[in-house]
Amino acid sequence: MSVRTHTATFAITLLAGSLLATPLMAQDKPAIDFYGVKSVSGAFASYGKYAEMGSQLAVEEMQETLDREINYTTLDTEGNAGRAIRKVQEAINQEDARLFNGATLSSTALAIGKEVDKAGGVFMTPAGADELTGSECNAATFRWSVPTYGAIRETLVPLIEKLPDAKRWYTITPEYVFGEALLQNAEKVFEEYGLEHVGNSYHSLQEQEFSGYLTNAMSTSPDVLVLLNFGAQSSNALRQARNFGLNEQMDIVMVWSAGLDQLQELGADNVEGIYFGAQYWHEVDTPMNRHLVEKVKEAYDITPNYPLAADYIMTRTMLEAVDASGASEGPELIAALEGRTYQGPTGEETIRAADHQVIKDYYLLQGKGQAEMDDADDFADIISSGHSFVEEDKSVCQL
Amino acid sequence: MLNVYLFQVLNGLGLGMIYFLISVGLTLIFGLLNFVNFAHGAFFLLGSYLCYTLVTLTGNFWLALVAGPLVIAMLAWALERSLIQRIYHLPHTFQILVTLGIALIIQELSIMIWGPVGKSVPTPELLQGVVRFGNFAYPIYRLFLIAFSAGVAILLWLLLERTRFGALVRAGSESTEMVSLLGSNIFRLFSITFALGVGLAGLAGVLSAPLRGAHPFIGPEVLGLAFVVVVIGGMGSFSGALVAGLLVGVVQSLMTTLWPQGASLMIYAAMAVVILLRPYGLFGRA
Amino acid sequence: MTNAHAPLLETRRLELAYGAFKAVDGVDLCIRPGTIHTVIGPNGAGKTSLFHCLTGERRPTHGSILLDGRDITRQPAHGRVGLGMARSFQITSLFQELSVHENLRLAAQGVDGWKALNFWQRLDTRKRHIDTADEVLERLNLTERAGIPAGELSHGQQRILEVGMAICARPKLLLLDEPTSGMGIDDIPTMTRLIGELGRDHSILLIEHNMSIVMSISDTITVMNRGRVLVEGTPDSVRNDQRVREAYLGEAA
Amino acid sequence: MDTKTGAVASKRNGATPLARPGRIRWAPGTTLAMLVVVVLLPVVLPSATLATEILIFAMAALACNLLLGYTGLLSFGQAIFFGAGAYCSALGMLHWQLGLFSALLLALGVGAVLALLVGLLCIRRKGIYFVMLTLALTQMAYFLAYTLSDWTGGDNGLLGVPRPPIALGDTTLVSLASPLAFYGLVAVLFAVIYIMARRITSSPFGSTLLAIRENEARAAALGYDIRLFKIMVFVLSGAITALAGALYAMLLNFAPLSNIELLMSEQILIMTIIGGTGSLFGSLLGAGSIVLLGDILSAIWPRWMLLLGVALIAVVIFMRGGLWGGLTSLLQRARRASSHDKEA
Repeated sequence: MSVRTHTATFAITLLAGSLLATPLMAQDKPAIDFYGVKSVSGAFASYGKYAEMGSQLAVEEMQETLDREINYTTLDTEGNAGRAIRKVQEAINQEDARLFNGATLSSTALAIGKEVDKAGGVFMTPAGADELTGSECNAATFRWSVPTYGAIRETLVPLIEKLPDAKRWYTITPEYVFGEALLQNAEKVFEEYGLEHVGNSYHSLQEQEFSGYLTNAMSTSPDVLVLLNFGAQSSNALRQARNFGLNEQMDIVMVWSAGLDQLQELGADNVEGIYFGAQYWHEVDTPMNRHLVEKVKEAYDITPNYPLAADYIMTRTMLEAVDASGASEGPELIAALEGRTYQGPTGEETIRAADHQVIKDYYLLQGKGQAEMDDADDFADIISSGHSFVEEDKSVCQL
Repeated sequence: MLNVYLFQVLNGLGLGMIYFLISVGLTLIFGLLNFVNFAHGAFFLLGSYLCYTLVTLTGNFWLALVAGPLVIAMLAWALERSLIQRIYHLPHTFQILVTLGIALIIQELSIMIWGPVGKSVPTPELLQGVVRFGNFAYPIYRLFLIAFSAGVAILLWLLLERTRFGALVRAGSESTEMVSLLGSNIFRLFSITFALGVGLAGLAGVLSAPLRGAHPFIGPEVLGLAFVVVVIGGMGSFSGALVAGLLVGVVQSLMTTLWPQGASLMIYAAMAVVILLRPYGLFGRA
Repeated sequence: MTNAHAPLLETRRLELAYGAFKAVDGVDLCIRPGTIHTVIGPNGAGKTSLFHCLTGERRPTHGSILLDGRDITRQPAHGRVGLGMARSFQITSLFQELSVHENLRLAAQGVDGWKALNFWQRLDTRKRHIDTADEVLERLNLTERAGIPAGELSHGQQRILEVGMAICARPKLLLLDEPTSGMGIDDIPTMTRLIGELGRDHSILLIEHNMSIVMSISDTITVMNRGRVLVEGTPDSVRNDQRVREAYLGEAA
Repeated sequence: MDTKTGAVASKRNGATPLARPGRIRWAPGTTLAMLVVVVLLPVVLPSATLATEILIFAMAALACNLLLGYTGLLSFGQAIFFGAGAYCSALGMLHWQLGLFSALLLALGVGAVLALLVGLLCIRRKGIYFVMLTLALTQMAYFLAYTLSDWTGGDNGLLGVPRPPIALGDTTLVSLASPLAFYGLVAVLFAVIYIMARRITSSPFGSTLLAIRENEARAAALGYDIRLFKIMVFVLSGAITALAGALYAMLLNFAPLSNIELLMSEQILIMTIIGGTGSLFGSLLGAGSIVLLGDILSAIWPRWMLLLGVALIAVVIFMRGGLWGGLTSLLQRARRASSHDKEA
């Protein structure tokens, strides 16, 4: 909570117009100024709230292990891409900020990446756009989340193996760049395994009513319904699919689920029997994840979810790299991050030098019923995990 | 095997009944009070959340169905008495501002109370399951919604056409002076209508909860849809809301098969065209 | 000047129909320059509909309107001002929040047509409009109240200002729609005097209910009933006309 | 009978505009105050970037004010022009290598043309139907921008928007890379537009807009071609808003889809209204206070937008002139009190 107070004082110093930084130099090494870009207010608060918890926890922990002061500042995006970029620019210009983590929205993350790159800093993000480590990649930008390629392969391929009789697959896709990327990857998988892609429904980014699309799906009598949308849209699509009894006629998989918070939102009844692809699951058995679950329980009395875990490990990794390299900006820090292998919540994670993509596992979960749940958050079992990435030399990004 | 288009039309009619329910309160309030309620979507949101809380606490959807709209209507009544009554006489601009303010407050309060992540409400046990037609299935809950909405429509029609209250409301939509000439307490009539209209938004929210859950940022989308329906049907027209609701539902449903990308663009384009060519809607009075 | 015998305003077989109902049904009206011409008739006789056709608020369904021999049937309301017509409203219609002086100045500026689109000069460079406003203020006896918002005038004064705004355009023809409507008994003589005075410089078409005013100031009276012209003549001839009495009695019964 | 008089009284209130600018006067006072604010803003605020954002939104609010405060047109269409200005200038710079001023001129032109089209459609309707029409058109513009993702970048936004220097031919005169330099450009443009707008609002044209706001039927009866005036003010407002959008894209080096969302229209409207409709200086106050409020409060209390809701209601109920109205009435009261003292 001391971080929060610092944020408040930060704001007040802003108000007073004081340009003086106020770090306390406790040790001889210079303090690290670290910035979290979080959607705390406005839309997307559901993500920012937990991401903020993750970064704060990481900062508190690292404060104890590192013998230098860490000044953590939250930049609230107010759910607004423009506001977010302006605040990042401001931090860069006024406070020489170079270390950034966060940004939920792809558009925000892409634009921040460019700003931070210009300033010679480092930015690590969990956002979903493949362009981050693809066509729009740059030296400053690192991405923790698995791209659409891996997300599709790590959910569909194990599912195909698990359901040998499932030949007919139907997809529901939000009509924009991200959805399109998921769809193309899925189509490749269907082709590769000789499966029939019996149809696809596009929908707009504001759609919340899926009965029409589900009707389209029903008309093709598929074996598996693949939901390629995310967030509130995938929740509603799933709720309504259950409503239409589709889960009794076919298997349903939500490729890009948000993980625990979405399963909590849906509730055990909706989740039962459904397959979910996830970037993180709190029941993963790795040393770092056991540590994280314990710490989060202690600090916030909740189970860590994806935004929390993602921003925790990114903050932590960046701070460790700063400490190890002794540099807090520019080429040295980037070099320290490139190729870095560390213990992450998904096990051993590696930052690939070629495109700054973190190589980590993606999970296929299956929801279980209320009766089988061991605790309130035990919504699903891990069916499979693994990593698939476009090979380095085939990546669009060549740094 | 049933034709997919035929089924989309049927599904669209079902959807249309829900749209009618979403928008009828808005049109009622506009008709009598000449008042534009930009907080309509926010009250819908509140209805969904109340449904969630009541179902979680009591496990009884039917209780939520009765209590949720009632609580919201009471809230609306209090709001009308304390705030809205002061701005009836102001131009629409001010009404829009005040109700936008109310919508923002409700949205932020909802996040404070229920958190930023959405909530789900289970379908009541009695209404779980589907009816199958060949390849197609239709949820029993949605069938219930259609029947219920039709019931609400009939009750509202009876209320407006067959009761003294309805006569007053209808007279009031013609001219405010007429009602004051009738010598009735016009302010009480206003309060009741406002509470009724907002209560209907809450009712729609409660009924939608098992379909869409409750989500803090759903307000503007619902408001936009309600405006489309109300404008196409004719602002203030009861039967217009019904027909336009069904029309929008069917068109949207068919569009999901024909040209899904354009579905949202289409309905707003339709709204613009109706305002330009038939400003009082397909069923409004000039 | 215009030929004294040629009509200033003429309507030919003017008709305004709402569906099957003809609010104005083939009216021929002829207003000679320099006269006060009053239109009376029982409620629903079509006076107001006729007035709306003349001002341009309603497009007649048939027939034509000529001002100074020029066909203005299709001119929009704002276009008729520049041709020399100005009107007052039955229900006071002022710029409530603007000052009395500004109300009149805007009225004077309105005749300028396109020149009002001037967005670069300051108001005081257009002295003519300010002078007109000052003059009319004087004439209306409102000079002392020039600075206050029009909405704060007494009801009677608002009615006076209402008529005053119409004369700022220096029109050839003034169309006055029930100028005394809603006025208190004490204010009516002032209005009567004002209209009488205006009649010296302008031609006036007046719609009025108050018979004592009508009879005292009109040069010509047209009596309408059921959308048609019933009688037209001097005040005396109209007063004694049997058909007029029947029309009004019919209304009373 | 009581209700009847009540109805008359309420009718009178019904015509009450948001603010009362009262008589139009040449008021050098606020122009001077504006210049002082513009000069002091980057000094007082922690960053020139923040100051730039404030002025850009003040520009958009000012344009909105011409419609709402001066002509009485509540339009939810401002985002169309803001977004189009951002996209067009950005695309012009990216694809045709346009320079700074050509890009800004392009934005002005596109804004004016779009506003002409939107205006021609919308002014055919009045009151709530006008509002609904602008709302529908904004939604359509949003879906269009989102669908044309090859041009606009869709949901990802248009990335890498340049901020060209002030140049003469190929020689760079002033680089705008530093936040302060860019602030300088925005400040000069804002001041020019403010003074122009001040001049326009106190011209015969401006006085006619007020007349239209007050009473459209009467203004028409006085000989004014209402449609012409409304379209003119639409074009003016659209061009300025598009310029603000273009500057915003240059500030962020980025044109997000949110520029053209209904929410952007709402935001601009809220700034205009809280600042004070019918007062150009109010627009500066409104934009400044909302941007700063977000900056300060969001760090302390994530649910700060609740206060915006409260403020909107409070403005309508208690302080229809917004911040500017509140400020002037305070000043008046103080002046009255001091003259009272002298008399005593």
